[in-house]
Amino acid sequence: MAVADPDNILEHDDHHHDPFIAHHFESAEQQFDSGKLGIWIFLVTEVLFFSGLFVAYTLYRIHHPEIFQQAHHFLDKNLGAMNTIVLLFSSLTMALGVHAAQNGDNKKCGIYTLITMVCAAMFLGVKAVEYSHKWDLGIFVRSTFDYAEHHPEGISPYLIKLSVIPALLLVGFIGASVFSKMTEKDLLAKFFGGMAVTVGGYFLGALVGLGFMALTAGGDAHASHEVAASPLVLQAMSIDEDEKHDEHSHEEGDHDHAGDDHAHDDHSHDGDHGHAAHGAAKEPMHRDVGTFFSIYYCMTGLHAIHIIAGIIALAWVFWRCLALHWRPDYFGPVDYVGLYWHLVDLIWIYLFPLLYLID
Amino acid sequence: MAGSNHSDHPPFNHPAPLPLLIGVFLALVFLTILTLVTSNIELAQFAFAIAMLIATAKAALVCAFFMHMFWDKGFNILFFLSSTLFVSLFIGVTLLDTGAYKESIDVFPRAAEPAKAAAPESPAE
Amino acid sequence: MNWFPPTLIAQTNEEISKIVSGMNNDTSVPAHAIERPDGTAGWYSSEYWFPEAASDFAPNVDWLYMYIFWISLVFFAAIVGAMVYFCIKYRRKDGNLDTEPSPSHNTNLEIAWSVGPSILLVVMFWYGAEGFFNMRIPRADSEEIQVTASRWNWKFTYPDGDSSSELHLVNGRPTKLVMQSTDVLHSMYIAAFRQKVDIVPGRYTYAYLTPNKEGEFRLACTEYCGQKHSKMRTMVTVHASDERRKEDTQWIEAEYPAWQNGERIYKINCSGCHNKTAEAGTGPGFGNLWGKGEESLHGGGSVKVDEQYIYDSIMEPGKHIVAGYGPVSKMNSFKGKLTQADVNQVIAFLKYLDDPESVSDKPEGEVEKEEDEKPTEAEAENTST
Amino acid sequence: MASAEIRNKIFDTPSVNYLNHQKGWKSWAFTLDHKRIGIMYLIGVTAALLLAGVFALVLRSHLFSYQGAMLSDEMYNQMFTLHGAIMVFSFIIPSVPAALGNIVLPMMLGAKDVAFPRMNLASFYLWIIGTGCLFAAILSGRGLDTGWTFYTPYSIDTSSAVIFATFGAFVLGFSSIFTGLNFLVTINTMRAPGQTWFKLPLFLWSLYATSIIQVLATPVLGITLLLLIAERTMHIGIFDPTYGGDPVLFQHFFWFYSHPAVYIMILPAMGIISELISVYSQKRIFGYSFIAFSSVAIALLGFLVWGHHMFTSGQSPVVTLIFSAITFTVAIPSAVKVFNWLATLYKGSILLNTPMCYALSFIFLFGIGGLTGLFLGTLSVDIHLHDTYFVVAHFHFVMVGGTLTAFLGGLFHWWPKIFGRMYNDLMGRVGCFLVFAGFNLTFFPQFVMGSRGMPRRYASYDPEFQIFHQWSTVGAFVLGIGIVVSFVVLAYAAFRGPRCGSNPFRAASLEWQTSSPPDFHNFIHKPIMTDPYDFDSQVYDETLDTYIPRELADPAKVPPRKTPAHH
Repeated sequence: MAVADPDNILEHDDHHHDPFIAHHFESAEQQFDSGKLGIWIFLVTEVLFFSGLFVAYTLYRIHHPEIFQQAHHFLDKNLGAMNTIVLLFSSLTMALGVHAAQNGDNKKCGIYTLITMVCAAMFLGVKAVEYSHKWDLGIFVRSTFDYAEHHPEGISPYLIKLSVIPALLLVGFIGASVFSKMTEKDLLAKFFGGMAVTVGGYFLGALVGLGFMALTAGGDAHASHEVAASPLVLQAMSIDEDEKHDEHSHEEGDHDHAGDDHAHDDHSHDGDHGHAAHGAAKEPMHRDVGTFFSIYYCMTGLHAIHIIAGIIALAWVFWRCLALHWRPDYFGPVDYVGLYWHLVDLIWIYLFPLLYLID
Repeated sequence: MAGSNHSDHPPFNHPAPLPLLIGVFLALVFLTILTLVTSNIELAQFAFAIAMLIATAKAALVCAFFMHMFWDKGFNILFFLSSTLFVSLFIGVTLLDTGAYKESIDVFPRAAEPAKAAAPESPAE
Repeated sequence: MNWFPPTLIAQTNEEISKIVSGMNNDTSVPAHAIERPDGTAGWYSSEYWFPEAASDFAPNVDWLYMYIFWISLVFFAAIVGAMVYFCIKYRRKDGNLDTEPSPSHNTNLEIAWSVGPSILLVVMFWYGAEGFFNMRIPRADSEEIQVTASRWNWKFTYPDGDSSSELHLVNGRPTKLVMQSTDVLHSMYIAAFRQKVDIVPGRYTYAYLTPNKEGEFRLACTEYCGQKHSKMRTMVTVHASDERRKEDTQWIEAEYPAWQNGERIYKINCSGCHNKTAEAGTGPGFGNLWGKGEESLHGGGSVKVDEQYIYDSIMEPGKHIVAGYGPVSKMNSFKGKLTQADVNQVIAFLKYLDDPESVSDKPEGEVEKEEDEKPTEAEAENTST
Repeated sequence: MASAEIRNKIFDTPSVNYLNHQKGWKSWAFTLDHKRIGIMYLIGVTAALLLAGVFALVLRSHLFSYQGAMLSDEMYNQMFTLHGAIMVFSFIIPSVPAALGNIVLPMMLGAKDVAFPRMNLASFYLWIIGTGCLFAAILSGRGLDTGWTFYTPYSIDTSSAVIFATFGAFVLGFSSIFTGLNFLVTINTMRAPGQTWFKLPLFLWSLYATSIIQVLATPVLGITLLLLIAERTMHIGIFDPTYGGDPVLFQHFFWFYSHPAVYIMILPAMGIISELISVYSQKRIFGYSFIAFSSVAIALLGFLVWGHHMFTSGQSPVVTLIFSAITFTVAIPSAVKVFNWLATLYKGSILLNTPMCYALSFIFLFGIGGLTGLFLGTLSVDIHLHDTYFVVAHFHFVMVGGTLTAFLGGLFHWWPKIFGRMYNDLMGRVGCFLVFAGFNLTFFPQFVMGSRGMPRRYASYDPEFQIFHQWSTVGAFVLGIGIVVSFVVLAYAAFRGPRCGSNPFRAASLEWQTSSPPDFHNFIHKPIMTDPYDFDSQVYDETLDTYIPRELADPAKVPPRKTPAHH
């Protein structure tokens, strides 16, 4: 039992001598444990945040396997696998960065953090190529889904639009770096230089993505929908479609209650042939293929937003590496950002087979 | 390296051995290639299960070693893993329910959709 | 109060069994277990808490409600009684903070008051689930009535193809309502039947019921559906027999003049947004529409109010948008839902609203008959000459 | 042992405390002190309560006549939506945890602050932004008329400012997550030495359970609202039936959050009641571990019952059955709490001052709210009562009769600690009586109406219900006056009340072991770890005119222990 004596009167003013231990914590360990538990709880909220999309995915996949079958032909699994490896590599460098910080090696930590950021930006570059290619083909979300078979030439206008902000950032960071160098702010110069390299990673990714697509497409045809366009697959699709339609009308018959003329009319007018306009040779796609892409864009889009947030957090870690903040008893923030980054990777580990590898 | 100055470290600092991290990365790359290869083989109904199994193995590796769960406090692990329980609850019950009334949606004659051009606009925003 | 739900008693009582199963068409006076005595019931009986019961499962619901009510009341009285007693007995006297010693935990007691009430809860759950499944299980030989809910109208379509804006049922006949919505969520609630099912756009939902009492009952929408949600109410009429239903309603179109048929179509389809008067609702009022001659349009210009304008407005609501309602038409097209003949009847109704004298009061069938008969007379004349 | 000088230094009202150690609006706006953030939250949620309360009075006045007395249908719809949305998202959810919990929680742990003070401040500003967005929906002139549940497809279709409001609710969700995360970490890692889990006050157990729900359920609300915004702007076809989506799926998403959210609202209130009942009967709480675990049980079971909001929605019968069954199991831990509170009163020394009056009102009103839940959990009865005024009355009994009364009770209990001044107890009790009487008058007739089939969210209704609505309207005004009286009493006390000692009620939890109002760092002396329900550990000190821990008291004057220290 504590006993009241003058020694037990806390003198708060003398208490926080260490700038890296907040005044309300008793020790570095308590601070670290709090942060660690905090970030784990935050990751739990992230998992549940994504869970809504996984629910939507699971429901539509189980209830409408046919639309997923059709839709996944538009996704290039090799490109996806490559992106997966880029992200896994960034996870490795992140882990190495944490390792360096735990040993108080700020320089190594900085280098690893930078590599992680570059990989993250590369991932976004590849993703931008994938997105813009789909938009070229008219593959949007459900309500605006308007797939048209054609072979877009040259660089997609969508890709150029997507690249405007990275380009501006690149120029801005290079300028800021040069300016800082000139005004002899070495730390800032290094920081902005690192950020410029990071943004450069985006363009590297975009180039790799474009090159990859050109290579695997083998000339004029586009890999992603070459499969879809091959006669065999189309035939399979049309059979699917007819079967579904027959079954549909059959059930309709059972449930077609006397007196419900309107329902009947509606059905005969608006069959599943929303895309019949694209020509008879090409059997129409299921009208709900767009739903797959709604889910695809929501999932990958939200993931991309998390990557961008991750880059910002990593930039902060990078800055503190340059300022030599990390010590063996104070490396928490690197660890926390690292955990977040691994979670982003973890989610992609599931998104990749769920979206790209459907058979 | 990690071992040499370990004694200087405060009790909450557990650097993971470097060879282990690199080994884990190689295993992850291997599993990624494996899942890609298996997806090209016709495995019918097992394809999905295998893909998910491989993904879970990868996730386990990332969690255990990259995220230091292997060395972490039991409570943190419990808390994080409990989230999967809630996600599966969410997915499971919703699936059970929507599966039961799916038929009443399938038989419903769907009305014509609004014209595509009008769709991207938000309604009267 | 009965100690068992009416269905359980019914198993031992042939007479009630007949009534509850809802097959007893001949009973002119519904004689189910609980009769509402003219609002004179005390708060302790279900008649005080409930509207009159007019379907076969209503007595079950009422019984279960009262069962829970009494259990709750006993528990509540015990809790509040103990609370008040302790507060008086052990109130602080003269600022004395000392308390008599007493145990601060007792596992047996805790288990007792956890498990004890659970048993009562199991009973509630069991009978509740049983009653619920009775409401959800289709009955053999049900009459199927299509229900179409749209903001803010009801349309009931009967097996012979006729439709009305009120629901007409036959006493004792099991009925299956096949429900669909054209826009947002609605919910069909008939308090007297204790039945309520949501109507979900994009799919069918079903409600089963067997009325066992003649009379008029209220039907309301209970899922919030927008501006006039509270006006989305109509009546249910339970008729003694199928014949009586036909006589009472006389839905055969030919027996009405065109404008009255038009009014019926208006009630089902248009009244949610368009008032009979000139007053604007969600859409323009119909009161002075026909007499107006011209309607000024959103974005300038005007259009002549004639048959073509009415037809266009019904089939392609976006074509002419009346000034003050733009820029996007919120109205759905009735293409495929109304026929040319239906539109003509609506036009007749609009003309009637403008000037009742201007339209024919003869039933449509008779008008046609007259037209049909004339040539025959002429033929007769021809043959005679 | 402790000299009188040291005692004075620790317990006497300090001239410099957290309220006045820094001055100027910046010292408040950028403060990281949990007590100041708590007070700002308190002002914020009270403003939200009063505003949404005014909406409620307008609604009730409108319903005085069966045709609707003063509003157009459209205005009525907007009014009940904003009443619901602001009450739920801006008031009830943050009321007890973020306002009271923020002030009390670190002190109960003997800590200087919450684990992440910056995140705590961010939580408050997110609350401001989120509430601002809800207001923006009003000020934009288009209002919000979807009901607080944002059900699709109406929320996709309506022309009101849905995106503003959903964004507001989304941001408020993050505010709530931040608070929950902070509390979980603080309780886990920052307990005073010797404060084991079973020496935590029960208020902290309930806040812990609440926080678990906040971090697990609220993210689902976030993604639901984002999907709703995407659906409204781009029509992604997940919830919109026009594009093959499923509106019932939205309800699953929404209630996966919003049912647990109901327990975010009521659990902290139950925690307050556990504190009040034991302190004001000076009796060790009965069945500590049962109350503690029942909080956790309620939190976890709360995730398994969301489908009971969807019994009539077209949900499948099997799922309906499962949800009904689990719903009944939630009743048991709630009942356990009530029985334990009663057992605590037994042989106590019961002081019927304002906080205790609120606590007793809570037991009465929550009793009705909980028991009427049984009617709604029972399937066949719920089919009749669903979406009627019975439901309206039921959840108001739980949320107003439960949470609001407990919130007010908690305010009166901790007010002397927060401001170092005592309120006028008589006026406090008058306010409590008005709240209690007005509340019952408002909502009891609604049970009758609902049972008789009066649907909710109706701007006009059948004349036969008019008399009940009129009683209800009268009651609402009495309730409103009661709430205003209570807040006036509190506000007057905060500025003009007589000074009070550090522990005027002889409570034993750690927050009372510092001066009132506390120092900026909460404690200038390491608090002495005592059992929070061992009131004999506190003894009266005449010079300070307050209760202080036995260990610090003048040994010559310490009376002998009446109960063993460790029970």
